[in-house]
Amino acid sequence: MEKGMLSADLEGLPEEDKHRMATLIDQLQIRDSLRMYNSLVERCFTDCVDTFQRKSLTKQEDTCVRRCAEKFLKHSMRVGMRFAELNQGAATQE
Amino acid sequence: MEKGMLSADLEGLPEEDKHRMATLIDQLQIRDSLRMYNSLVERCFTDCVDTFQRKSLTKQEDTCVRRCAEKFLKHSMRVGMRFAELNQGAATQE
Amino acid sequence: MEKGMLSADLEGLPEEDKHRMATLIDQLQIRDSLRMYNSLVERCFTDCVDTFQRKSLTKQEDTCVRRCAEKFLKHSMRVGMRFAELNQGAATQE
Amino acid sequence: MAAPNNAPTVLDKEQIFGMAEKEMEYRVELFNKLTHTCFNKCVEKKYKESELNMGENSCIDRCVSKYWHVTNLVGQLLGTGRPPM
Amino acid sequence: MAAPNNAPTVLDKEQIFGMAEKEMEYRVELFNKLTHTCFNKCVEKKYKESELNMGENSCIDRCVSKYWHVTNLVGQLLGTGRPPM
Amino acid sequence: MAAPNNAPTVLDKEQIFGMAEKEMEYRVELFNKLTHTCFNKCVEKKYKESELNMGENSCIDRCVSKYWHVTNLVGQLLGTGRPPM
Repeated sequence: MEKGMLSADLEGLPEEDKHRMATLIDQLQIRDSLRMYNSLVERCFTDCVDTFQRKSLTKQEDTCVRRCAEKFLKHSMRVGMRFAELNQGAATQE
Repeated sequence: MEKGMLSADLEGLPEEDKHRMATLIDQLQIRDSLRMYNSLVERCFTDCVDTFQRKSLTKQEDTCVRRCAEKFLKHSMRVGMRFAELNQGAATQE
Repeated sequence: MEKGMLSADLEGLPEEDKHRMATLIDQLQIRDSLRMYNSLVERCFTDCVDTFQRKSLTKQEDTCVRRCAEKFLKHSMRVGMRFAELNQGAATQE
Repeated sequence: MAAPNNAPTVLDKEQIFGMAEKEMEYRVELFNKLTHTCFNKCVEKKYKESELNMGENSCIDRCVSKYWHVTNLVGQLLGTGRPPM
Repeated sequence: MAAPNNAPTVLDKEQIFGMAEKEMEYRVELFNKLTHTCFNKCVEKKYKESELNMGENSCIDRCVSKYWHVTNLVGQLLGTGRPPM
Repeated sequence: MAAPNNAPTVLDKEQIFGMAEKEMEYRVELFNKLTHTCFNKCVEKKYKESELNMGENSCIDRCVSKYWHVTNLVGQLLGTGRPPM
């Protein structure tokens, strides 16, 4: 997670508070990755699974889910890179 | 809510902390049921209400909302049962 | 934010707690306005932007986003007024 | 660490604040869902202008009213016995 | 303010409670997404009756099972090594 | 319970941490919405392969850029005066 606009206010804080801030960031990242996981499952399930004749995935559905997940992760990484560049640019413009 | 993966870490905690954990679980359940309520209203409204000639529900819309809510609750209970079975199975497999 | 059903329980609380409650309300309003902002961007982007031949908005997309945002805000204010009236009515009926 | 005899009071207070927080979150979420749902039902998405026209305005008023009815109806069916809006 | 030598313990405890909270939130969200997704896939939205019929019931059972498989499959692909459901 | 003269300091600190938390949540949500929206706009959902092709890649780059413009535009219209991204 990149420098928030509040970071300036936090520079002067004692060690204990910096530690607490780090914990907060960690926990938000955990929450975020769990949410990402949930929404990835939901998306790939919704896009790939449409037959309910049996309890396990068909070969086709299995393949579709794997590609969907892989594609989404690659997409997500690319978006992350572009997003960081734009934030960088905005920060240096100020 | 079933045993989380962190429950092992909590066994050794003093009474006070167990109480706090119970409070946490209660509050998440309250939040969850309020969210479920909100999303049930949104779903049944979206599926059932489509005419805006008057301010109150038509007889048809009223019936549709009742069936929708009942059906969703039955569905939700069934999903809960299946979900619990799968968790059970996964827990005993380990 | 209007009087919640818990407000009665809070009347007797000392100053310190009232201050804490005010802080809580402030923070929920900040979170709410940031979420509103995010969902407004998502909605107007989804409704207005559909060509990806260049990196900046076309004149048409720019106009569409402005109207979308303005329209949504007016809509949101109107809903807020009606919502308040209904809550008012419900409160006096009790 | 708080002295043991203080602990319950502190926790009860936490519970009150926690409940108040959930209650407010619930109302905010209700308002947001209502707003988005009625926008979807009533407002023209071509955005030919930035004003709401008369038809959209009266649709919005009725939509909010009907959403309120549905909220109360579902509340009755769930048997919560609490004012849902 | 807690004495400095207590601070780490308090923070560690905060971390444990924080982790437990995230874990529970995750499970609740998983359950909610599963419920809504399988309702969309399996249940007829005309609401001609308030009962689930046999076809809907067996679709729901299979849908939950398949959702569980997808959850595990995606978990493997992400290499989290944790039981995702 | 903290001594009364400490209370404001503690609360102010709570406010700073609370604000920082909201700020980070906002950025995470922005990133997530952006990611999902651009996936919907740019990526073929048949999943015939697991690679992004050239067309998809350049669509994603432009989509992120346009989303950024819309975020700034809406920020201006709301008159927040804060860097929204």
